[in-house]
Amino acid sequence: MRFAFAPETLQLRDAVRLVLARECTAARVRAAWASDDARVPGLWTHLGTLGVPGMLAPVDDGGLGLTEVELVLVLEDSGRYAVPEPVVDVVAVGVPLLRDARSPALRAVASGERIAAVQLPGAPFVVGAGAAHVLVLQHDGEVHVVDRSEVTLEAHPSVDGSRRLHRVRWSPSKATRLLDGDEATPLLADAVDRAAVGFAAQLVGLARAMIDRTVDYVKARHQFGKPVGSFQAVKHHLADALVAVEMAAPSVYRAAWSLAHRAPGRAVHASMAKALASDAAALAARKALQCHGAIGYAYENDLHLWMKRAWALGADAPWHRARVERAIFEDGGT
Amino acid sequence: MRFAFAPETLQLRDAVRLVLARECTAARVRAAWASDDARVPGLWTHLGTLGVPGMLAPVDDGGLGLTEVELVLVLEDSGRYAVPEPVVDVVAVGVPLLRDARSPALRAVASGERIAAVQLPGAPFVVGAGAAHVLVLQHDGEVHVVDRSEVTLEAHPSVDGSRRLHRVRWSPSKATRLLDGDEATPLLADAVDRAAVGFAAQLVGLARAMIDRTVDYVKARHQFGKPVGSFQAVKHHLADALVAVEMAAPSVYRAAWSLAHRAPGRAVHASMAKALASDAAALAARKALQCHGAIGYAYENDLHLWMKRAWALGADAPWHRARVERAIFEDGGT
Amino acid sequence: MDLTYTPAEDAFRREARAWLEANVPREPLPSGDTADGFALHRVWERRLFDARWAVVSWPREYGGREASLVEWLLFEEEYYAAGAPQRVAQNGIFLLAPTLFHFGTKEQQDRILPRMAAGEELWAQGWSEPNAGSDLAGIQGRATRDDAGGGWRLSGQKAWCTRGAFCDSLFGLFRSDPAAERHRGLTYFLVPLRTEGVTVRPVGRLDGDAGFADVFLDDVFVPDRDVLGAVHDGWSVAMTTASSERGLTLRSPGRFLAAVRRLVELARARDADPVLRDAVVRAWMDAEAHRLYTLQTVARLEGGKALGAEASVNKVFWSEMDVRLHETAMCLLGPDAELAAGPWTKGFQFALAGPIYAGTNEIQRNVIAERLLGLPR
Amino acid sequence: MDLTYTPAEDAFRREARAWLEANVPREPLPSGDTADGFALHRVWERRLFDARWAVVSWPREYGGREASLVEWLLFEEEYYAAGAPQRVAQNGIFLLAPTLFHFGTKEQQDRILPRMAAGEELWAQGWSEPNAGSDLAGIQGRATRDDAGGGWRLSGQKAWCTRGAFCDSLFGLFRSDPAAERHRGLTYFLVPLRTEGVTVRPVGRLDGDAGFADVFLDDVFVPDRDVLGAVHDGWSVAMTTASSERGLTLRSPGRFLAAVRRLVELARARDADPVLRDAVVRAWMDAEAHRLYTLQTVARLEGGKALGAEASVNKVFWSEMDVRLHETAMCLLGPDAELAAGPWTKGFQFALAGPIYAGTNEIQRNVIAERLLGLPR
Repeated sequence: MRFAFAPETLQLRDAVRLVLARECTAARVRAAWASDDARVPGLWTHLGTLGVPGMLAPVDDGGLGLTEVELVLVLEDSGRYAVPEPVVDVVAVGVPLLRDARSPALRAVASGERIAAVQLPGAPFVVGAGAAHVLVLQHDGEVHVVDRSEVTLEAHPSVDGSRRLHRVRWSPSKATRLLDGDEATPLLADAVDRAAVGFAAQLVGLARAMIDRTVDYVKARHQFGKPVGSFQAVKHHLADALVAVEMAAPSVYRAAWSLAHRAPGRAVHASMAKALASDAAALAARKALQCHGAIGYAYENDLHLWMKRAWALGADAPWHRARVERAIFEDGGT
Repeated sequence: MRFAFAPETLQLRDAVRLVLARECTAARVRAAWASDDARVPGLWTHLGTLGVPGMLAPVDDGGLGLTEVELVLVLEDSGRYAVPEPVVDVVAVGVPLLRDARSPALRAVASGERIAAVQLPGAPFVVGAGAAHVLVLQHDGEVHVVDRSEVTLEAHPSVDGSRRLHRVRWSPSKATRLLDGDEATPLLADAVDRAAVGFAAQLVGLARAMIDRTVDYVKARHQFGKPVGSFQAVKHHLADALVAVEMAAPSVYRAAWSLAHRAPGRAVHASMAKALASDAAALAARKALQCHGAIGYAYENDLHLWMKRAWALGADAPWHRARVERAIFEDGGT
Repeated sequence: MDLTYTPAEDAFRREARAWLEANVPREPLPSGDTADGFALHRVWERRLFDARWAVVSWPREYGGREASLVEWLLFEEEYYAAGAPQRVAQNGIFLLAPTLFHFGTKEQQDRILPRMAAGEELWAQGWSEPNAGSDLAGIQGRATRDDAGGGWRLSGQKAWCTRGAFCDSLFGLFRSDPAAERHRGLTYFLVPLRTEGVTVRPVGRLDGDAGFADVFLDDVFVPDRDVLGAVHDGWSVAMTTASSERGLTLRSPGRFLAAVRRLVELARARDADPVLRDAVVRAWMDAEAHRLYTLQTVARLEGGKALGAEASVNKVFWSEMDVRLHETAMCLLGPDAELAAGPWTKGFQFALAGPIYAGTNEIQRNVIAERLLGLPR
Repeated sequence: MDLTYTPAEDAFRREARAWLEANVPREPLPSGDTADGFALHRVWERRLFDARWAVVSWPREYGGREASLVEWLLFEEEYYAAGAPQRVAQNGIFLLAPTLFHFGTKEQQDRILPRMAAGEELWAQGWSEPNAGSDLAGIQGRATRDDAGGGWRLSGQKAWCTRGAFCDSLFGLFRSDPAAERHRGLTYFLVPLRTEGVTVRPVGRLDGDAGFADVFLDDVFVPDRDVLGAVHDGWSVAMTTASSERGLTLRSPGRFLAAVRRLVELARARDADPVLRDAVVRAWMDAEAHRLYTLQTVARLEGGKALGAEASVNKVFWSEMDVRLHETAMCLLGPDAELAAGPWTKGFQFALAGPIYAGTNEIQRNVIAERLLGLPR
């Protein structure tokens, strides 16, 4: 039992963080929200150079051959920097699905050369389909890989300007089918868990960023002749947010480990991670906005770039708690 | 529409309050907890002189012929002064039950001459049976009136030292039967609602007393060279408790009015009152203890005389919320 | 205590309901926090005014019906139940008007109130400044005496002026005596926004609508007749009626009763699980408790008592309730919760402002603790 | 990262489980916070010691097994899962011993630790005084130099000494330099309770048990060998290991894992409705999250990092979790919740102390905000 990331894992995280800090500034995220494709110019190429898209792809397919344990910290940072690209959908869900299905599309997606968009199991929308070359879709329990040119898209704007939601109209065919229903079932179950852990990691990063930004603000903002951050009410708001995030994070890391090692409890671990991270990020958003006051309510303040993502990603917490409940009460826990 | 108590209602409340402030001090409540019968010597006689036991009994039966609207403020004060006698059971539930059943026992109970104990519908225990002359019990949907000498009691100590819980062993007979099942059904339904509103009122009083005591304490207690009550965290704890109590109280008063006027929504109003008052008192107890710190945790501090009653009376809040839920979702609200 | 409505109250309610049924636009208007939407809402305000529904509690001479507070609450219930448009006249009617009734001269009342009620002159509040938010007494905007012109010259910046980009006028405090201490030496001014020296910069809210504005004043002339109350006495002028904002008029129970009714419908439509149904029940009880609390407050006011720090209890409660109510809606919506165009999603963002505006809930809790509970400052 | 237990760890767990299965009393002991119960618990401590389970992480020479922190956590999990008796040796083992290991002389360690581990000398903490609670630096108990006797004379009152009415000795801070400022001039003393000048007054807790004591000291002689660390340096001696109390040892995850398992059983037995089942799920996830958080902390400690203000995060979390967990149990029990003898009702009252002792959660949140987030004091 050793609940600590390996030094190399932290080094990789730090390397990606350097790029994000430089390339994915709040100003560029804001610009991406206002852009046609909700992408930071050049960012995907930079991440591709570091191997991020193919972290879970085998080395033979041009990937890094790593596991969810290494990925989880990178995804956390994708939240910390509010990366607008659908990193979780593609890197944590799409790539391992293509990998496990031995799809010929894997190599180009894993290298970052071709951009994918992935329909998550049960999701009515596909995120980022407009900017994608290739779409991984589901039809009647099957998995299909479809070229962007073969689909039509109906946009449904999200409150989070980086999440370009689309309903996709397309014609499934033998040519597009990657997996039939029997093959797809276990892989889609994995996809559910990977999405849960991926978004949970991102929510932890979002929460940390909101706390950090708010700390900076309340140290600088003065009212009644002293920093707002010296008032006990503000201190306790932010302390509560930090407690929630610090307590959620290890559960997210554990769930990543359980996925990587296909531990029997991985589904419950994934749902627990998602439920806790959703609540922690919602609390951090609430406290961050309250401590900012009206300034945080302005569109021109950057806070909402993180806050809206936290709302968008957190709404399925009840579904995940219900999954944990079934495990505890019906299957006797894990 | 005029949501205000009549001046005479407030005068009666004030008259009772004067007696309670004098006769039912914290020291006497503490002594009652330690006594055999959990009664403050002489208090019931004093309340009898004011007509409290028979507030809901007709004037012709020696009562005051008043309604739940007048009673609710007296019951609130019974919580404020942590009156150990089972006022709600007897005055709010037992007396109107005897009244509506035209029981010959009514007059003596209403005058305070004979002490009653009342089994509330669905309750496994009878409160205060040991000190009673006469017991109002249920058997198989019927209501019986039984002399204390005809029953044996099995004590089950409550966390609240004033609530002497007993399981009662007795033999129902034609002689003891006051109401058969058909007669009893509507009257027991009323009893459920009256108990809910009565305890809700008491909980509001308990909560107010806990807030008041805590305010006094945190003004006097100094740490770090200033009153504990000047710290924002303490202020906000108590402000939250006050908000909850102030918002619960009108719902309790409305429920009392609905009972008095047999309004169609009275069952939902009663349950809503009980749910809100339970939560408010639980919050007030939590905040009061936290603001007292270790001192409030000592048995020799009086706070627990109020706090434990709040716990004892509040545990059925989920049941009441479920009743409101059925009204909203099945019967279309009120 | 009488918790039934009188025949007159019932009749008032029926009349309001009938008018609203006949007149509320079938399709919701575009947001009043956009330029186009604002113009349409101004038309709606006029329509209300013409039918004497704009300011029901005001004197008849200014377009009201001299309705009681209970009747006003009934009107609000019907208004929100009918899904009627947001009130862009709100800040004038509910924030400025009570002060005008209390401190204004007859000339001011006659000149300003009818145009306010008719939607001809719409008002933005100018309380906050960039460095005076919770610490409202930190106001730096200054008023310099202009004896020659018979008035004052205002300079400074007002922030978070609701719909300031579209309104006609602004009310706010300016420092008329720079030597006086914080709460003293302030004067309450009524300032036209379309005049020389005023620059208005729209500021987007969370949802992107330009619901706010920064208002920059550079040597703006205001004649003496547009000083409200006594010179240098602006703080008490503003504070005397501030509690009505927090405690009664700004968010009347009708708004939440209507919201919670929609929430129940949403829960039914989405076949909510028992856990979420319980959250709906809590929201329903809270909205109902708020209604009852308000009726009790109204009876106190009708009985001649003033609304003091109790207003802060009300404000903390409704603002937190509104957030919980909308959080429950977001859970009910699941994957649809993030859709920007959804009314609940808009409403959720708006609810999040509640604990901030009209005095943050941190300030309100201080007020509750210090003024109602008597805790030391 | 490796989240499987090693064969050695598994073996350690199995050995602990087997011993506990064979030795934990079938019937629960009477409360260790009563005189009779305390005596029986002292016997139990001796039994643990004889089997080397009293202080698993300590060096072998003092009765330990030199277990790793992970093994210690496993022992705790098994201990609570087995429903084993409360640890009346706890405050010595978890609060005093870490300080002794860090600051004690070899002579002190050799003399005190084995008797502590064997339950022969049981320790009460003497941190608080009537006027020094949250403001611990407000200590007024004083130590006067007694050169002739080769030691110090202590006078004052210590309050809230857990099981002080039954313990043998007390550790605490006294003001040895009255001229020094608040945190300075304090010295850490080890004080026998059964000696001249000491008066112990039992103080009942919420549940009536005499779980606390006031300890009055009147010119009590303590020899120099019972000063822990340097004279006048008591504050840093006490604080250096205080975070282990808050953050790791005082309430290890095993306690909550066992509690939440019982909660699930209660929910099953009472056929809990979905709303309460959801509350049980939240408690279950919290207990599990706390376990994982603690394992992460342990890995940091094993990696050579110190436990600092993070301990406050842990303390706020477990204490609030414990209250919620027991509140859920009370709801599940319904009308039985008020029965004084019920283990959940006792547990609920005990849980309510969690946000108060070992530094109130208000102080902990200040620490989190100031030391982890860097907010200004």
